[in-house]
Amino acid sequence: MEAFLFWTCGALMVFGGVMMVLQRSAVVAALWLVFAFIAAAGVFAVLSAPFLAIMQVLVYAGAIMVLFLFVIMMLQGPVMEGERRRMALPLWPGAAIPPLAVLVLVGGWLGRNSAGSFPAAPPAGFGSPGHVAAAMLGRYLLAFELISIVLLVAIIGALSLGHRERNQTWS
Amino acid sequence: MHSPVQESLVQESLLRWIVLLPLLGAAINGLLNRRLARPVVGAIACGSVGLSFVLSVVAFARLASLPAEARLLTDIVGSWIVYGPLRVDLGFALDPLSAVMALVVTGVGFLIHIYSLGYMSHDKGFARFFTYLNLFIFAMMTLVLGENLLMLFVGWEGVGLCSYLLISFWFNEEANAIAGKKAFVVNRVGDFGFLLGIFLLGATLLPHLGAGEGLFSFRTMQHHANVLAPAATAIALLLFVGATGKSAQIPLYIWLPDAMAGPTPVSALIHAATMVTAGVYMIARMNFLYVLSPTAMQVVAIVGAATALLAATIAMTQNDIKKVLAYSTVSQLGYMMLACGVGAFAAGIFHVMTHAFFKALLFLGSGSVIHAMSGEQDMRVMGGLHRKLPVTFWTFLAGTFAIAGVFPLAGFFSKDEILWKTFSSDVGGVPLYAIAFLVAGLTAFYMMRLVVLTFHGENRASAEVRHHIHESPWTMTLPLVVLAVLSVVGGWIGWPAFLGGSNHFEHWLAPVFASGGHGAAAAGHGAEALAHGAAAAHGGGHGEVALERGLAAASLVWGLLGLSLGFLVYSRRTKVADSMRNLAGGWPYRVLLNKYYVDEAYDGAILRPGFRLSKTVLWKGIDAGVIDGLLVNGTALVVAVVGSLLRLMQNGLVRFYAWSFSVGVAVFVVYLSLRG
Amino acid sequence: MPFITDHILSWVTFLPLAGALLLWTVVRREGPARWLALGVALADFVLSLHLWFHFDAATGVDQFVERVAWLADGRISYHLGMDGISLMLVMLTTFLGPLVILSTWRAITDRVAEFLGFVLLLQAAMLGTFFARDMLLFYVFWEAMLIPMYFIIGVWGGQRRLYAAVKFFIFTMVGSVFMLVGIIYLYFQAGSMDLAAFLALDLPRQAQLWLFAAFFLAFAIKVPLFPLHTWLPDAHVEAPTAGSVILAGVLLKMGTYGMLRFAMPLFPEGVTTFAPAISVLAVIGIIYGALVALVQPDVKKLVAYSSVSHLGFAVLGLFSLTPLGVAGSLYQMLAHGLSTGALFLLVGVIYERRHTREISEFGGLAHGMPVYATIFLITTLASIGLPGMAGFVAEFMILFGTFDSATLVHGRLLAVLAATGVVLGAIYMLWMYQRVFFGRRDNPKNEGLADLSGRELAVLLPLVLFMFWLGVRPGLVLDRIEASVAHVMAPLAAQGMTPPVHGASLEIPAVELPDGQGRFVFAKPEMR
Amino acid sequence: MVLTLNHFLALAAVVFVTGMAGFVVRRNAIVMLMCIELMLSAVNIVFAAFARHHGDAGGHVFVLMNFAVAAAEAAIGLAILVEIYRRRRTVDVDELKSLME
Repeated sequence: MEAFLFWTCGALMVFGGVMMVLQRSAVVAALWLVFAFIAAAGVFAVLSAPFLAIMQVLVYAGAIMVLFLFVIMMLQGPVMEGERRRMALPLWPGAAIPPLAVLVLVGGWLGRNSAGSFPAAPPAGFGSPGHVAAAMLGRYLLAFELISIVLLVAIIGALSLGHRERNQTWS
Repeated sequence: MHSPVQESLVQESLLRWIVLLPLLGAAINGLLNRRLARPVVGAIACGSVGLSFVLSVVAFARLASLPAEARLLTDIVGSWIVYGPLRVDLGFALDPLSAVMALVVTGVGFLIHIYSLGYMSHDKGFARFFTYLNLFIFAMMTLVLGENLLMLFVGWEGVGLCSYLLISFWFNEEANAIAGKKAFVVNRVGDFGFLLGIFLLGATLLPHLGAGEGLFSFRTMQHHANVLAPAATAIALLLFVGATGKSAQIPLYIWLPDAMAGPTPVSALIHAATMVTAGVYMIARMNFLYVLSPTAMQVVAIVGAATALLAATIAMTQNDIKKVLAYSTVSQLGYMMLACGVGAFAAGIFHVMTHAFFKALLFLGSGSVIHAMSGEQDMRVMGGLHRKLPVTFWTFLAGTFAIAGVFPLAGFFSKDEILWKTFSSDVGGVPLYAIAFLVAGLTAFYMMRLVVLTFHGENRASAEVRHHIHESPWTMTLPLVVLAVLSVVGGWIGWPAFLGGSNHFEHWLAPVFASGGHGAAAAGHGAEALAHGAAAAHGGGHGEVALERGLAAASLVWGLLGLSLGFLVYSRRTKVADSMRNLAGGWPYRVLLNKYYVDEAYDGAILRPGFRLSKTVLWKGIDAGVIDGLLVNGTALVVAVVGSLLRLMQNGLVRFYAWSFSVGVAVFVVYLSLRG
Repeated sequence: MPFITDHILSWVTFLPLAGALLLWTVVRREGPARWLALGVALADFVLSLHLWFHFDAATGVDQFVERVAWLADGRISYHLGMDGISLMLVMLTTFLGPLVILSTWRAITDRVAEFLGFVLLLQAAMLGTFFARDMLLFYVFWEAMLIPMYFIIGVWGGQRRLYAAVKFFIFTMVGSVFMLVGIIYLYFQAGSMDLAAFLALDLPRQAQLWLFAAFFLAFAIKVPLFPLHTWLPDAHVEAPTAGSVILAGVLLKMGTYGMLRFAMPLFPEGVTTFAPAISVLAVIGIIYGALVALVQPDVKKLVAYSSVSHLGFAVLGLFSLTPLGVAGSLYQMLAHGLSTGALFLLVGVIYERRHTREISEFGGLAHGMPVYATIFLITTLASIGLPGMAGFVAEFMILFGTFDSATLVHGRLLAVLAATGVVLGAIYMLWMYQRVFFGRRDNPKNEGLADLSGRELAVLLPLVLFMFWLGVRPGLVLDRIEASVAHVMAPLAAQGMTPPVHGASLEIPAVELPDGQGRFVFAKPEMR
Repeated sequence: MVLTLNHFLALAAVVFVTGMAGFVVRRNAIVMLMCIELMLSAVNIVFAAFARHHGDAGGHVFVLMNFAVAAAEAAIGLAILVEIYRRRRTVDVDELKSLME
């Protein structure tokens, strides 16, 4: 059952990702990404991380992707429909070689080195909100606080970028 | 060793006020400056110094009331530099030696303050002048009354500063400012030696200090004099370098003649009567150290004699009235050094005192002349002033006779004492005596030349200047008269034994200079020399008395001869003067007139190369060239070249960057997989 | 107020930071910004007075200690402390703070709030550096000083400000990086970032040599020691007056402070090995700085090179390895902070009026500006170490300490050479003074210049007062640092770096002494 | 079939490479940002896999951290894009070359 779920979700996630890359329309690409994220939530579930799975759907697929869509809508213009020029054909191999090399090498490495299967069953309550919260607000408190500062800075940054002087109009 | 002295230390809080009153005066005048009326400024300045003089007299009286061997008053105000075993106090001390100096400095200082009231009455910087003058008295009294060598050094630098300020007092003239700077810098060169002497002394003495003893306190040093013996020569010579700066001896005398750029009262006070004698005072103060080193004594004596001769020869040719007096001062300071060098410290100090009287008188007199001549200082355009300036003339004449050593004026006693001590000392002997004797004649000659050119004959000035010639106001003539009286009678307190006197002066100073002898017991030779000198001073045998009388008579005659020769050459037979000038093709005259080209030599040998080195080699060469150019910017250049190569990749295509990034990742993964 | 007094060091350090934040966010208008900055600086000075009056001079151990575990399970902590050495430099910093801000009243008109914020930030970083007793904390403060200074020079500086700022930044950064490597190495050795843990390490000789070199480089660049000084004249010339004053007054002392606090006690082997070479460099710096100062056409550059010379004295005193020399060096830091700080302020005064600093442009200024001339003269004299002023006490102690140093092989020769710096100092300063103030007022542009205003007097008089005060009553400082200096130098004393040889390297008859008895030793003398 | 750590790592690698390739190929800045999100997801899977492998919740915590970082990055990135679009009327990165020296 787990294996089935893994293969399904994994395949859907890769499929979603590839479709996103290939789509010319930004809106459609965003939708494919949402698709991939939901599949990723399934992968989390396979990994006994239910809390992460839920957060992946809520925060990632929900909040962040909505932000993307919102921006895409805001910048309607024809540019958003697609890219005017395709990339020159000779460049494709050059662009594709490094990722493919990475993939081949990583695959090869994984084939040669196996860490073995997972421990039979995770500890009781593993991946539950309580479990994660205990770690996050305990050992990793400082990191937690720091990330809050990162968010704060991001908020201030986004505000100041979006802020316009009163007299200035859309040019 | 002198335990009775130490135990009977008398704390005397009066001393600090002697020093601080002038500072107070300077502070008031300096801060309020133009808000005060001139009479108020004058009253504050003169009053503070006058009061200081009165206090000195009181302190002197208290000192005199003590038994001879216990004559020491101290006033420790507080601690100054205290760190670990190093302890230096802020304090003052009065012993017979500093008492004499204190009286001379405040006394003559007071008279010159009075004189300045008249001399500076029309000057814009009236208040500033008196501020500096008071500040000077403060520094000088710190020097004289300082309880330890470092306090003395404070005063030493302080007087140097005031000298700098007063020489460049009329700073409008670039030359004055340059002269002031020259004085300060040359003195600093001397201080460099002084400071090293202090260090060596401190380092030598430090391991032997007892609890609570001030390291540089004169009492401590005297107490531990035997410890100093091994390093005495080096210390004494280093300190002497300082003295050559302050007391204008070879090779650092060059600043004093230039220092005449300052107002004349300044020349009288600082560059004749007080500050320049600080070096002599310091050596007398450190007598217990100097007697430990016959070598150092020998050097001091030789330098003193050489300076006396050198300056006297230059003085014969100068045309500026103050320059003549300046070289005369250098020459007389040479005498004092000579006295110290031959171990006759009392005689040296005696000459300091009498010289303060008559040289201050001469300078003030010359100031009166310059005042009358509307600022003219060249003697070639003077002449015939004795009719219009009678007071100045007669007092000036008294000073001239005093310096020439005419019996029974002050100069006779002190100069004769030095000559005799030189003659009778091992260190001095006949060669140095011969030089000193020669200088005595030269002195009489050039002083008479000065008097004749200035006061005798017809006036050679322009009509307009001649019209303005007038005798000075009473504020200026009164000090002249007082100083003239002192120049006449001032020497009588040192009336020597061979003429039936009892030399009170030497007896008064005896406790200061005798104690060094005991400490020197280990040093053997030096002590013997001193003992020899002391024995001679106390009369010795009948034969010696006769010899002493004979030599005194000879020097008196020699001095009179110099005077009359000077009078004859410059008043009657001016052709003689011309032919002297043209002697041997005129080059000896030119060499003398140009002061042996010493300034030019220093300039060419030290200053110019120094500047060139600093500018072209150090600054432009090393700083900008090697360090910044080669090392710093060289590194920057490498970075720049690498950067410009990398710049080719900066094509602004974000996707190119992303691509390179992914290449990087691929390479990294290749590396990882190769490692296994 | 236990709330404040219990954490007094943090208050002193972070009050200026709070002021800076206010200036950057809330109080943006020019007038209020100035008053706020001045108020904060004054308040900080008042707070630091608490340190002065409650300081216990009898001990050399850190006082007012604050320590809170910070990172890595407390192996890195927020650890502040203060001994006599820190006290003196902190007082200097907080004392100069208000004066610096007051001096910018007219000089800075562009982006005032930002500028004052940077000044306050700089002050906070400097104070933190003096207080920090945890090496990571120290390093954070140390690097934090760079940023405001970079902006002060780079934004408000003269024409070549960018060049100067970048040069300053790169020079100091290069040194710091090596120090950081050293700190990290020591951290792994000691298992803690605490200074006390570092001090407790017993490092092998080879390691000490390398670490000393790494630390020393960072500090020597900051001092700056010849030949690492070339950033200084550029930085000074381009920096605005306030920047120069802070730079000369406090920032340069970071170098000598760091040597005394860290490089010397941590690596005694390194000290003994390198001290002869370093002291030679110091002496070269003294003479070289003075000679180059002599020929500068620009007043500010002249003063900058004089700093090189003066700080050469400070380094020489430290590496004389005698308590007297070290104390003298500390005294020199204070004296130099006062006199050179005042000199830069004075140069700033004339620059504001004439917009030039070329000596040849001036002449006869004493005519129109008597008060200015007088204060300039006093400051000049303080700078050349006239007895009765602060510089003399410092130079005397340093030179005497060097002269009497038992560990320095050529101590006497070095002292002799260094003493020539005293002579040269008089030459270049007085010559400059003469050319600027004396002579005729030939240049018509120099007519009608206003004398010092009340505000300028208020800035300068406190400095002048302390130049005299420290010259006459050095006990004020010396009593408070003696125990601390002995404490800091204790590791060196343990190394057996005391007496034996009476190094007579000059041709001066050596004095035979009972085995080193009574010479300066590091242990606190029992005499007093 | 038993799932091993390697399965998840392989999946993550494929997803990551997809995102990477997309980032290189696409010119639309918004899509490029989305590719970054995809790569972050791949990383998240690795975190979660190792957490499962070691039975340690630390990995989960860092996945959550990554969410926050991703959110921050998206917010700033998009804000910048909006600003760029206002000025340049385009989000085609090939036309945005002012980063070039």
